[in-house]
Amino acid sequence: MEHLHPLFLEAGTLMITGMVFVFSFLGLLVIFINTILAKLALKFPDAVVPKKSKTRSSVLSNKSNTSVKGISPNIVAAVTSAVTQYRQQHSTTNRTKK
Amino acid sequence: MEHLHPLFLEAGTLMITGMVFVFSFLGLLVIFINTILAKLALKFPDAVVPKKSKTRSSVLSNKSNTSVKGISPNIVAAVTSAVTQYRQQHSTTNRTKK
Amino acid sequence: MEHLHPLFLEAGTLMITGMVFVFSFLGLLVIFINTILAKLALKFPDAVVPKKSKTRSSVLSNKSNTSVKGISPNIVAAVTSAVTQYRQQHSTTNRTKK
Amino acid sequence: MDSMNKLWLSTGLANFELGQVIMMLIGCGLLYLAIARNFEPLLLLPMGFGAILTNIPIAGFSEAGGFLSYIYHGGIETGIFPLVIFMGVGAMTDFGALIANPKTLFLGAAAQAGIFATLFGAIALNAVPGIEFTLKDASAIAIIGGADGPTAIFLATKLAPELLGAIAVAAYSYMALVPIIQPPIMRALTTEDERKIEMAQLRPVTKVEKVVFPLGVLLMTIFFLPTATPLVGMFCLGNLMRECGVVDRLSSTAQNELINITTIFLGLGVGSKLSAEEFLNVETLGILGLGAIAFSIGTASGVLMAKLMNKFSKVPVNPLIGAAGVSAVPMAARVANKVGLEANPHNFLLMHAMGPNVAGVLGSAVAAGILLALVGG
Amino acid sequence: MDSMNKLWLSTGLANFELGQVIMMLIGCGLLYLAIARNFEPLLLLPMGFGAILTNIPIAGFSEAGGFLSYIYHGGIETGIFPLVIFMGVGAMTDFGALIANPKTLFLGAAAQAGIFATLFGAIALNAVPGIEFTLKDASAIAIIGGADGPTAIFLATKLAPELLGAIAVAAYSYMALVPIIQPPIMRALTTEDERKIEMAQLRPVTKVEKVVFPLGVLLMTIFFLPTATPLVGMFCLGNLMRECGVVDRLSSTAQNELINITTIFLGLGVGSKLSAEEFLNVETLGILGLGAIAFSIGTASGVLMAKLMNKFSKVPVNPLIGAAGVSAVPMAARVANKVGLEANPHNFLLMHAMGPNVAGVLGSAVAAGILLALVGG
Amino acid sequence: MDSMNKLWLSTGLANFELGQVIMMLIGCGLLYLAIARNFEPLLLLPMGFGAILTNIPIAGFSEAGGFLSYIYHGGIETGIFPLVIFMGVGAMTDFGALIANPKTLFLGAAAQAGIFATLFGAIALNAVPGIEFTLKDASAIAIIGGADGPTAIFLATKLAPELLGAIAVAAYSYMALVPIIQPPIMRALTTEDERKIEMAQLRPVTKVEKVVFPLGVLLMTIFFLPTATPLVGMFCLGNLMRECGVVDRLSSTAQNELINITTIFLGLGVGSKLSAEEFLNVETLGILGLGAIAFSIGTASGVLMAKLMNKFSKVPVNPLIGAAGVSAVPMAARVANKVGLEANPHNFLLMHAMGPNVAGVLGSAVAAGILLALVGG
Ligand code: NA
Ligand code: NA
Ligand code: NA
Repeated sequence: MEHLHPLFLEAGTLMITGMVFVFSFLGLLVIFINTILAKLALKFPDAVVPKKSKTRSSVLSNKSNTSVKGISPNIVAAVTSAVTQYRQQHSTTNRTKK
Repeated sequence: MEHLHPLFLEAGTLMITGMVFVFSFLGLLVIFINTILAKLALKFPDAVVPKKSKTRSSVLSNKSNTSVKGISPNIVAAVTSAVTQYRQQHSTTNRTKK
Repeated sequence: MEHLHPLFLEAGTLMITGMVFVFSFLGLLVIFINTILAKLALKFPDAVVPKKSKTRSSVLSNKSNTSVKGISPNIVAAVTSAVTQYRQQHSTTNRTKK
Repeated sequence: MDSMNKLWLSTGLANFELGQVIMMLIGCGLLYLAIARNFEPLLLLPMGFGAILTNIPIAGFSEAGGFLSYIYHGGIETGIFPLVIFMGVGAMTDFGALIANPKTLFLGAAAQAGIFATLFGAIALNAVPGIEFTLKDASAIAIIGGADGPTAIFLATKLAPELLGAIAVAAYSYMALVPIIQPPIMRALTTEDERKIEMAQLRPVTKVEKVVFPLGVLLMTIFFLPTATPLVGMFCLGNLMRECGVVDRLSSTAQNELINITTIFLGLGVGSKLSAEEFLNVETLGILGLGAIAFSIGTASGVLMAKLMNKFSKVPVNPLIGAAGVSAVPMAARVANKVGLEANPHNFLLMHAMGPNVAGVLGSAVAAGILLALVGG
Repeated sequence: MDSMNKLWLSTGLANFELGQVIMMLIGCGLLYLAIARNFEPLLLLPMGFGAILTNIPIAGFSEAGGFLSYIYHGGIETGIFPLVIFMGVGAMTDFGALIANPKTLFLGAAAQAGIFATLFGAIALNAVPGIEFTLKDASAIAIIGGADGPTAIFLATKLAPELLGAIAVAAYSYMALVPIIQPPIMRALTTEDERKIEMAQLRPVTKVEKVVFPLGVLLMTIFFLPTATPLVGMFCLGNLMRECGVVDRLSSTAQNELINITTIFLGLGVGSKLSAEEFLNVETLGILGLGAIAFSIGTASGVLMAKLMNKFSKVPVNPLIGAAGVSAVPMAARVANKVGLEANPHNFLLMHAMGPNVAGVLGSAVAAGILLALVGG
Repeated sequence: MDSMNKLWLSTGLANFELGQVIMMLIGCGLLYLAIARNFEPLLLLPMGFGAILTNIPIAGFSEAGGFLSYIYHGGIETGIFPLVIFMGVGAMTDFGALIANPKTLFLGAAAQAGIFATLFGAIALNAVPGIEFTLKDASAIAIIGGADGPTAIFLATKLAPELLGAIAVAAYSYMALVPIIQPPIMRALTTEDERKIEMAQLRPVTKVEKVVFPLGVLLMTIFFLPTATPLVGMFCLGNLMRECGVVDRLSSTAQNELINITTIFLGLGVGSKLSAEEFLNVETLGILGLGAIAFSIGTASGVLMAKLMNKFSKVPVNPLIGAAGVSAVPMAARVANKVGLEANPHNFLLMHAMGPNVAGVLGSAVAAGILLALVGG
């Protein structure tokens, strides 16, 4: 076991150096987030309208300019089922065509 | 033509060996299917609900919990057309954007 | 500056040769289009039915044999929204699954 | 003036050799077959294009440092492209019909007679002056009878790379010609009554069977024919990814983007072997002739095997589906279906023909393995 | 006769060695875990398949000119595949939860104790006869504790390529076992009250923060640990593509087709290192044991760190999310969520656990860089 | 202590050279242009990132065995990446507008004057101390005037690889700046009345024309300029796949996944050539200046050519579309449309401008071929 001594010592040093380094590094990252990113967030806030709903409404307005409210769940179910069917068909076609 | 003789002999042997081997090999595969796979099929039958309809209903239940029955073909046609349009638009967009 | 002379001369020649060649080449292409392609266009005109509408109607006829006319924009809106939602869901799923 | 002269000397017109012109015309012919005749366009289009590019004077596409030389040496000589394609084909293949009716495997086995008969024929062709096929050459040519593109390319690369161009052209052309080659043979060897035979609906196959099947095939190949494991292994990997249900992402990529990307480059790389010195000789004519014979013998053997099986089995088999044993997936199965419908408008053989069809893929991969084992050493 | 003999000599049956059979069984075991148990199937399925292929006698998959040798030398030895995968993982990673609650980075840091303790343990194992781990070996083994596949493969390739197979098997197996390994440790180290702690909803994070974050991480890595920049750099590139909003095409490809293609080949290539001589020895058992210890220590350290932070901070942290610091994205975060729900059915920790979870990815990439810097030279 | 010292010596801080810092700032600048200014982000983002990575001390991204060195030598030096991208661009290009109005080809030809004038200018710059451009260098620089990324990268790799970084930066930057560079020139060279010219609707183009067109272009290139066939050939292959209608799978993959994957690596690889010794010198300033001149001369030539054509033709051409002849697809066509709308709100020039726009792509590929033929030998 004697001959292991120097390796052990190296491993121990490595362990301590490594953990210190990892903590320091990620700690600096905490500071980075709390200072620079925080300032940036204040200076460049996101646009008010959230992205998702913007996309949807723009898609809608391109198509028919009607409101989506008041659509019966029945129709949505039909749509969903149609989409699912379409998808399945589509993927089947894909598979069989070589 | 004389000098071809040995090659011919080799080709003939190859032909017979090959066909015997192919038949044996695929024959073993027949046995494999009729024994092992057959047993496995009995032991691990597929779940009763077929996959496709399961997927569809789960998609539906996530969305609106309504039944799909009784949807007029008119609506399905609308849906299909919308999906087709959507797809075409989408693929067009894809093409023009470089 | 004296030692540049031969390089200059070469560059000048290259400039003239190059422009002449480019014009000749693209000019030949103009002739190619005006003669060969023009003849081909007369000889092999496109089928009368434009591709897009053919695709759509075939998809429809496969499904329900009903006309798409007279579908209220409301339904199309519903469909579009459903498709958008479906897409978003789909892409979200894709992202989170690693 | 000097510059004009240099430019003229660097034109194609000043440097064309006759062989190059002919090969470019052949490349154009392949493009025509692909586009206007829909002959296996996914491979013949890039292949025809590759044939044109490789024969351009001065451009040096296939010389050291040329674009096509990188593709050929990197992807085809190494076997990587055909194997990746085979993985994708495996991911596209549904063995359900085969598992439901395993005796169709014998049809797929019988159709490989096309391969081994052609091997014999290729050696016999040595009697023709100008043709000198070694046993390796003959084996590489024979695999055309397997009616399976990646298998033919893989084997040709290993056994007779200088014939690769001609072999690939023959293999894909005849695969595209299956609807023309097969029906007369099928009709000649069957009676009207035989063609009318309706087959019972196939039993459903469980998921477990479909998952274990590729593993079983691989295991048997490992036991009995390790030289076939590159082909069979990648095919089974693709099929396992398809059926196991837990790696759909990978399966979908293997069936779509990955196989598409590889197909483009495989076609270009194979086309780059269509050079005048390697293609314009009597041997190519011999290969084309042998290919036609191989497809015909394979078709006939499959049909006859089905008739033989009907002599011994209670459950009859429509002998038309035997013709699908040459593989050429899924074209040969469609041909069987079509000829069947002519005899009996209520006879839908497509699903039944898929059994021998995919059996033929395994059969020719096995045959390729045998040839590698016995001739490749 | 001669031909039959040659054919027999080329069968697998005539050439099997015991080690190969065992390794193929291990490959089958990996397939079983992937398919039936859903153990990280995206990698373990191709890896198990690769293990089978590489051990086929005669076929020579991993010998010069073999399919798997091209994959291994071209994609893994060069580091290309793990780095491309890491780019894809970066493109899939949302740092929002981490930026909203930066102190979770300390949890990700603490969990790396699993790595460094294992390094020590691996050296200690040298006391066992038959085991001889150099410091490089020990470092490569230790990275299993990082619970991050591409990082482990990348580091093992650089420091101890002959251990790559065992290390990858251990890393992915334990990542799949996270739902079994972690909960007992998490419960043992926390009180019921601690597990019930609810956390405040995370603040929304702006787009600019998300775009600048990967650049900041890269910059810090460049300043302080250049040896980690291959991993961190590719990860940040993927993340930047995701968040910047102007290259969605590239981001989507990196997250889907490109990562899928690379995963297939990475798995096959890593599997090709599962040869008998390199896997069937006491060292592999040691590696498997050390891996379990690494995951346990990492889990414990994360939980204890959270408890320590609660001593000093007003805003309490549920210590369960500390366990997510080992990474194993997103499995460990889900485990934290599940254990939290057991204690308090209204306690949804998933989003909170994503912070330490992705911090753990950075943490182990940093740890890998340290090991490369100090041991790799 | 020793370990701490070793760790410090392996930090970036201890090893930075000034040149590296500057180049990393330039890389950040490219990222800024890509993300905040939307300057050709698909290429400038990976390129800027590559510039940062390649300049990291110790990490060795571009040294033997480094990630970027594999990409550069494997994909860019071989010409594979630019050619694959060009195939994808071909698959995205619709030649309909060009075929319907073939004389717009002359506009695309005229705009190549930007290239050849710049060649002359580059030689003239040798008068500036610190600048020494050979004829090869000058040719590689001149191609910036072609306003086509892959062409510029391909030619620079063949003629002046040490200038690749600067040339690619200039080419893509100016392509992004087209909306700023072109309008003043367009307005200065045209009268209000000329800008108001409305053009007749384009005739529909048949499928056969679109299929035969790329083959005709290829044939002419083979006859007259084989050195341009790598670029033109791959472009025509992509376009043929698009138009022939029988390989939609391949066409779609070429336009999407394949071009996306290649773009990521092309950008990284080109970025890896942005090293201090090759970029931070007077020559780079010269290249940037020449690039601006090239774009301006190309724009002016296109406009003037259109005015000249109007002198001889009954059917008038709006001279604004001449500016689209520099290519920079589809940005330059949009600019023509926008400037046209300013003069006449009912004047939609977009489709008409697509003719010279795609003609410019062919024109600069031809120009690249000429330069290769006359200077590359
Ligand atoms: Na076959
Ligand atoms: Na980790
Ligand atoms: Na141009």
